[in-house]
Amino acid sequence: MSVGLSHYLILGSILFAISVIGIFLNRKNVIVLLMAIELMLLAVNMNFIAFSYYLNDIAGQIFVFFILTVAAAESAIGLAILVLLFRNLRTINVDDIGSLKG
Amino acid sequence: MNDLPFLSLSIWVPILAGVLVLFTGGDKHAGAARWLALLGSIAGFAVTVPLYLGFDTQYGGFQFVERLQWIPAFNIQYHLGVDGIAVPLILLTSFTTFIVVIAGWEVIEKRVAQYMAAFLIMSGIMIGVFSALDAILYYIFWEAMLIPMFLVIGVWGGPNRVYATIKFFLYTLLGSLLMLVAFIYLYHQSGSFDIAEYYRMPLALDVQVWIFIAFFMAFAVKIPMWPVHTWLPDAHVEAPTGGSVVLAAIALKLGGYSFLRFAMPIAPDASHYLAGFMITLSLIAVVYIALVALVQKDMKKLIAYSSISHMGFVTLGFFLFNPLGLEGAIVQMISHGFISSAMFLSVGVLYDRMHSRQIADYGGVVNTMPVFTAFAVLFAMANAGLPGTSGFVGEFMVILGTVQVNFWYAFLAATTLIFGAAYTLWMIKRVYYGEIANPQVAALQDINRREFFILGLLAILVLGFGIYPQPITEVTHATVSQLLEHMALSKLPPL
Amino acid sequence: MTVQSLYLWIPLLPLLAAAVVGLFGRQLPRASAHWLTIAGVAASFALSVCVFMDALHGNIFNGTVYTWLTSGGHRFEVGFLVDRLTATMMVVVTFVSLMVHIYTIGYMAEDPGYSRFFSYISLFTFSMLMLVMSNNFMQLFFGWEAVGLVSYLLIGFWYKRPTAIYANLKAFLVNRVGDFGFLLGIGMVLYYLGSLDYAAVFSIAPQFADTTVELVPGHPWSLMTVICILLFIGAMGKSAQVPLHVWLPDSMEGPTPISALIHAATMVTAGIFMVARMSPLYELSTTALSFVLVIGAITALFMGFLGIIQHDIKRVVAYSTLSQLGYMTVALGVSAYSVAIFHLMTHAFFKALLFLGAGSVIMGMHHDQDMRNMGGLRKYMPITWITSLVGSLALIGTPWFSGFYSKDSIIEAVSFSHIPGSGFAYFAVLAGVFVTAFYSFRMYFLVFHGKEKWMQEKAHDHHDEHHHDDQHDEHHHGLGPHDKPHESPWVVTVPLVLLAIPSVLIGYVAIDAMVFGDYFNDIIYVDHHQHGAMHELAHHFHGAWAMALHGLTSLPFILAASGVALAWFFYMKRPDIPAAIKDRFGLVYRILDNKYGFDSFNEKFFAGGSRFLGGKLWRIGDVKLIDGLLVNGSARLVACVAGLVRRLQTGLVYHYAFAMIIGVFLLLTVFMKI
Amino acid sequence: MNAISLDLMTALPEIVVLAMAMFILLLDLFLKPSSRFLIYVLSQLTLLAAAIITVVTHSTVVEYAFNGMFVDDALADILKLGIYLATSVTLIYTRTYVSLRGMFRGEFYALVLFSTLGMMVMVSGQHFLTLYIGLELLSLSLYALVALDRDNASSTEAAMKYFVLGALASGMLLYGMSMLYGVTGSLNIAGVAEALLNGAPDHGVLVLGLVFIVAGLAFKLGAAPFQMWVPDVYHGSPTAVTLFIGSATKIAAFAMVVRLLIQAMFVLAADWQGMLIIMAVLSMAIGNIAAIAQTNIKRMLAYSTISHIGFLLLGFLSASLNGYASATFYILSYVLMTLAGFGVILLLSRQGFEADRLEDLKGLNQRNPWYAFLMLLVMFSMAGIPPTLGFYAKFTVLQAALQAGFTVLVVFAVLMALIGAFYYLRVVKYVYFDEPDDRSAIAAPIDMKLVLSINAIGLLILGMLPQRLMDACAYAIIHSIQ
Amino acid sequence: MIFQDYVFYALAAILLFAGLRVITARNPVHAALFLVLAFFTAAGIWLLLEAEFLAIALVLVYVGAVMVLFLFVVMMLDINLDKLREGFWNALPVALPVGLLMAAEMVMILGSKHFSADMLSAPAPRPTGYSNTAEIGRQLYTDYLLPFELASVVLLVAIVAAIALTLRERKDSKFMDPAEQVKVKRADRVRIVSMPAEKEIVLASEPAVEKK
Repeated sequence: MSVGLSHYLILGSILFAISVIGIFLNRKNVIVLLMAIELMLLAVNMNFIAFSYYLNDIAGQIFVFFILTVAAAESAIGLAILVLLFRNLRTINVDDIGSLKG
Repeated sequence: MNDLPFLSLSIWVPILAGVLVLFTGGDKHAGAARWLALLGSIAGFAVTVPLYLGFDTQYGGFQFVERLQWIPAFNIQYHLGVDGIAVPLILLTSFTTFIVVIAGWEVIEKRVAQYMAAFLIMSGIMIGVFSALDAILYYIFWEAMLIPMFLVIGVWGGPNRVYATIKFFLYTLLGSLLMLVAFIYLYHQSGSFDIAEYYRMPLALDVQVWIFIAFFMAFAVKIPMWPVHTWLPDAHVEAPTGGSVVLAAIALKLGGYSFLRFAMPIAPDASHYLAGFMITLSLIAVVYIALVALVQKDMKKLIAYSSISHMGFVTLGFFLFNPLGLEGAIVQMISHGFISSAMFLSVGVLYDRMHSRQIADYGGVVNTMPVFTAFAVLFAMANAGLPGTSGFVGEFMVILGTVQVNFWYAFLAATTLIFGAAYTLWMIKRVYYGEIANPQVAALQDINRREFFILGLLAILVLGFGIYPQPITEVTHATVSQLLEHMALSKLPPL
Repeated sequence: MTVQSLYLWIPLLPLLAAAVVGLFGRQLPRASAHWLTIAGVAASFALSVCVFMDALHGNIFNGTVYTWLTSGGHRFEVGFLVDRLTATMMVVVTFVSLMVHIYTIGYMAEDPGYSRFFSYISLFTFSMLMLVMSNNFMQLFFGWEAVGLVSYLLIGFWYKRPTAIYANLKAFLVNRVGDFGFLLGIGMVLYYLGSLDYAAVFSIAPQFADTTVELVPGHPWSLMTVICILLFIGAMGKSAQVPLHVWLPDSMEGPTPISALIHAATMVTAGIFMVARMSPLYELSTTALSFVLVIGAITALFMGFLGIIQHDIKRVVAYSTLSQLGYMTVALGVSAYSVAIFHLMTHAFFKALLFLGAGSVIMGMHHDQDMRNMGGLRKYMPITWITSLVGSLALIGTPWFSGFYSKDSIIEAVSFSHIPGSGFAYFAVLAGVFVTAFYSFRMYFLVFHGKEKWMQEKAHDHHDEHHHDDQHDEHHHGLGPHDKPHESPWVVTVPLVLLAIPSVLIGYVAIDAMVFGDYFNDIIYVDHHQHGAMHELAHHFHGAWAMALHGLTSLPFILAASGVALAWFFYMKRPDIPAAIKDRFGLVYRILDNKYGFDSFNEKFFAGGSRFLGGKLWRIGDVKLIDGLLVNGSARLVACVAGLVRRLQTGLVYHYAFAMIIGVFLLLTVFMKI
Repeated sequence: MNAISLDLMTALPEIVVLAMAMFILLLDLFLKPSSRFLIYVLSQLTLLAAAIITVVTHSTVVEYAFNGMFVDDALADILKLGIYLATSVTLIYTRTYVSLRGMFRGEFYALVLFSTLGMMVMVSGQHFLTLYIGLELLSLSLYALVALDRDNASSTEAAMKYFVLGALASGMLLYGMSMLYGVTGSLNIAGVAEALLNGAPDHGVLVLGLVFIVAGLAFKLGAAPFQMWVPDVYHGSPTAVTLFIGSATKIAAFAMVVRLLIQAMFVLAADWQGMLIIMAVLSMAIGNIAAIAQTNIKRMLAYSTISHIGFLLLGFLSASLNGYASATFYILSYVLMTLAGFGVILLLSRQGFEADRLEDLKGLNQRNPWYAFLMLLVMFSMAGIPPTLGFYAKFTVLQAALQAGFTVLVVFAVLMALIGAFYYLRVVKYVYFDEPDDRSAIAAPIDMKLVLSINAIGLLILGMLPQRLMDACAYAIIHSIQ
Repeated sequence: MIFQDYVFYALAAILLFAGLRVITARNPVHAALFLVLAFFTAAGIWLLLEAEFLAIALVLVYVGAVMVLFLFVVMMLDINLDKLREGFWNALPVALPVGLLMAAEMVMILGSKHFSADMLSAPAPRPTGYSNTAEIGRQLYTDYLLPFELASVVLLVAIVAAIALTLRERKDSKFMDPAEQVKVKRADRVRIVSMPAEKEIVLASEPAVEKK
């Protein structure tokens, strides 16, 4: 069958699911968490672009543009925090980051 | 006589006095705090007297009405007024506050200002409860009253005070929150929080029953009725004397009063429908609790249980739906106010000297404190419902009223003659009579002038109302008959 | 001033005296205590006499003093009903009370509670007067309980004695059991007869003669029977009828004057008075009457038995009181109300006399009450001896003595009665005569005749040993081997003499009018068709003298005489026999010694039972179930849930993420629309 | 061109805040540590100026700007004022705290102002994009603020958790938005609403989007089951930042809920009502029950926040103007209570000592009766006991929910409130019934004492005379939501 | 099936594979590289959707900047790799079903039958001379002015935050401060210490004195 909107959406949804699983599955390395988040945003972008294409409306792409921007900023801060974390705890092992609980 | 807003005065004078007392600050100025509190309580009592003197005993409705818009958003009003049921209770409140202030005079050494202020503020709040005619206003007073009491028990209380006071608070809160839900429901039905509006509003039976149960939860806990009574003994045991006095003399009456103000007139059909249930609980309270009181080893616990048993008579009287029972219940509330405070004060007198409430630690007190013992025996007899004391009047009326409903109810109720005498006098025997039990008792000093004054005052009242209770009943007549007429009419919506 | 205006003062004067002495007794000089109270009582006695005279002219006053309270259309009032019955009681009460006041001056001379005692007995006089003068049930109940209160206070007067404070608690509670029934009775009266005012009730009562109530569904009972029995339960408590008699013997812990005044002459007769007052009601229910009759008969006989084995002089008199009260009740049962009142009056005099005599003896013996330590006292205390002899003779019903007239009338009346139980009652009262005679003279001989045993080693009553270590010591140590009993001071002997006179004469004087005359007309109502005993009796009455002469030949007199003789034989001639009998019939003796086991039963079953029940209800019901399970249980539940929720908060970020994912997943699954 | 200038006028407060934030950032470089106080003053002035502008430019007419992406309506004004207030009070309370912990730097105030800007944008956002960027602006600044106490391990950990979960949440939000965009073909609130009104083509996808959007919002609000970050972040962050997160940002989140759920997707009310019910029940249960087991007061207040959010949702899910007004009233009352509560904690904390354990409150009444009384007021207000503001907050949402017919839910809420009362009482117990461990005097700058007193007493005053605030909320809702 | 479809399926397959590897790769460096791959393929797919500008931007911004940053950090922090990934599969039994179910639900919803026909059909091809980039630019500077400005603020915040968090003046570095040197006083240069002319013998038994 010919590729249509839903194909892109389904692709996005699967990607989203993968990233979500990744966030849960990954217990050792915070960096991979950040990557999973990037993956999730990628899935979202996929949706937006697909919609904007099929709606023939540029707005979706513009939204994606901003998402990319923000995502970049986000990862910058995320990595900064990561560095700080490593300085203070000498680890980025998620299992070791659990002093706050209860 | 209505030229001044006496109700507002009765509420706010003590509260303001309390705030002033707070500003006397630390215990450096304890003396000032005491005198200021005394003045405040006297003033507070003074402003309530006109309520009685100026009360039109022929008119059963609300008098001294004050009405101001308060929160238009929900049509909540600052709406005050009293009827024949509220007036005596208001006087009782302001009077008891006066007594409590004197009772705590030199007994309380730490944080005097806060202690006195708590009671003054509480007095104002409780008068508010008795005089509010707007459901939310009432609810606010009702809940606000918990705060000072919570502190009084918790700060000046005994070793197990935290458990007792939190238990007291949560127990009461549980009921009142459900009551709030009921109020809101009524508000959505009637578009107002005006109690009079609720009286007029027709309600289906099932709705009435639900509303009644919500109210029941709130009031039964406060009174307290069996089986939601267990907070009272703990609270009493841990509370300082003043706390116990207010708790027994007034706090319990809030519940009783509220039954008459809300549960019964708003849901008359439900009240009739559930009367059997209520009477059963009341009788359980009378008999069961009396038996429990018999085996108490702690004087305050014993008196606490006796309070529950006596309040059983109040609820019993309510749900007989005959004037004898209803007025008897009201008289019982008033007289219990005097007697229980007197008994708690007596325990306080002993506790201040021996720092023990255990019956076993006493014996032969009469040898060293004859005058005090005379008072104690008098109040004990009043508690046992001896004719000639106010304790008799209520029980007598309620029992006579009960006979008219069902002989066996009366039969069970009348057992209090035996059990009441048994637990009270047995305590008297063990504490006051007999040989001097131990050196501490031998070292006891008889009551001083201050204690003599308050006990004497209460003794006069107890005897006075025992010999001539008419003053109480004549105030309530009109209101009671009006209430009963109202109760007689069904509020079920026409089908 | 008219007579009516006196009424109020008659009770008030003693009350005022009591109040003044009670409140300021410590400040006032010691003597003022008795002068004030005696003045009060004397005045009210004088006034009572005026009232009595006035009443003799048939004036009846029924008026309200003030309205106690009004509720539900009922007016509860405090008021007086003064007719001959009341007046008689007033005179008796105030007279005996006055005697006791005077006597007390001597008896309590060195007691620290002197003023307290006087204020109590004046208070009692007030309460008793309120009781008898009442014109309605409410006030009757007031007086009823007020005398109970004073009796409580006076029995526990020596509050250091464990036995005393045990006895007074017991007395109050047992009385409360009676009042319990009494109050219910009042309730029924108010509900069905619509008023508590005597006049109203009595006038309306006949209409309800056939009314029935179904207290137990399916069992219609006659309303009047229920009411009367309930009221009579009250009387049983006050007048110490079986099974509510148990408090009276113990009440002897109180000072002797009290035993005379309250527990012999006046208070305990309140029940008798009440039933007589309620005659219009009782006449409507034969069932109730025979209930009364049987109870009275049992009391009369079996309490008499107990008198035989007592060693405590006061207890002997106490049991004789019980048995005499039984006689009065029997009289009521056969609707010989006037006879009951008559016996009440004579009994008041001679029993007071006996008690005060006993008290005088006790004083002579320096407060040793054990008869086994007495003997031959007649040499040392002549007046006491003579008066006591008079009292005893009156008690056993020697012709021409007051006791004879009242008691014989009762026996006769019973013999004429035909209501159920009268047969048994007749036997009981006859046997009672013999028993009475026996124990009275046993006491008389042991005390006033025979060897002077106080020289020897003392025997002690079971409860004596408690009394040694308290400040009232001088009351209880009794005589030493070489000091001698002495006659009591005049304040003691004068009342004895004054009481002895009526004990002898009053019967002869009054019987004609009181019992058979129209003295109690339209006060006491008797239904002659159903309960004809009184009628019959009147038929056989030919004047007091003739009655006495006839009495000499009648069965009761023979029984009494033989009783006396036996007593003489046992305790003067062959003192060893009683001991022998005691050994031979150990079981019987033990039963009697345990007073038929009433006390132990009450102690175990009622007192113990309710304490047990209370304990269980408290520990299991309150502490375990309500508090433990519901209140703290729910708290514990919340806390434990809190612990769980807390554990969910692992602090691991991927768990948090997972929670969010699950959340989304759930929301999606719940609300997904395909 | 003219249009643009009008738009700028509409967004004047935002512009002022932005400009000042950047100015402060620059100024900080040229300031000696001694004169840093100037920065503090400037930030306060900024907020004041913004407030004044907001008040002055206020009108009942709804003004759109930037081609319908930005709105200035009554609700926005009220909430913005709330945000200014919360922020400025936060700054007052935290001044000593941050200076004692070496955070008294330009960055702190700049970031605070940036996040304020973000909140303002969220409040005024009328377009998915505006909302999203405002949200990110806020979030990023908050991540930084949480981690700003750099050598504090626990705050770093908190920052990491907050970041990861926050990113996840915004990812979900975006996914939802993308779905809505796909179905309605519009990113504009008004456009979406219109499209939905004209018969939404595809319900299934809408619900899919809705679920993700609700999840994202719930995370920001801290509603269960998206609440897990709240306790850790509250606990780990420097108390100053905790206060900021606990107070002002909630208003912004609230605004976002209003914009997205009510204004954009009211048509789907039936669906999100159900979701909110579930979340409300969970939040009230988890919040109140878990709080009981806490020994750290910041953590306890975190859980209490969760429960409060549960009550807030009661207002929303009644889906009536009455309900929204109640919710607005609730959120504002909640902010006031939180400010006062943390104010007392900040008051007690000293150099190297965080007064964040319950034990640290022991015997406060003997150390200083006045502060004890303030804490008493706060706790009873949070417990919803009259005569405090907290009571009316609960009262309004309960009556709204009951009016909408959620009787069982209301009863449940009431029972949860009962459980909740327990741990507030426990705080009072520490304050009043226990003997103090350290009797050291409590030192604080006068302005803080003053504001704290006004703040806490305000709870009492407003508890007696809540009419004004209620009217304001009702006014804002009526003039903003058609 | 036309050519684009084959391309789509191919790219999609690679994308998903890369995505899976990102979250499963043992070594974070590998994960990062797989992410790069994912971005490339995504860019390709976007080209299919005629989003040229974004496709390029994605490659430039992400692959060029963000991922480099990632790798940089990964390498900077010396993470011992063997400890990583232990117990990785423990969570799988929970994660996999949830993930799969979720994906399944979304797939079911997003299944084609839900979208109106006009959306399913690919839009009409653009007129020649249409520039996606120009269009975006136009929109960006007119209608989307506000977001654009705000985005800049976001970036500023990112900068500020990153610096504020990570920049720290090293305490252990030693350097001279001329200002200090100039400010020095005479008293600071020379310190006269008075010492006893001759030390008294210190006995071993007097540790106290020894301390001097």
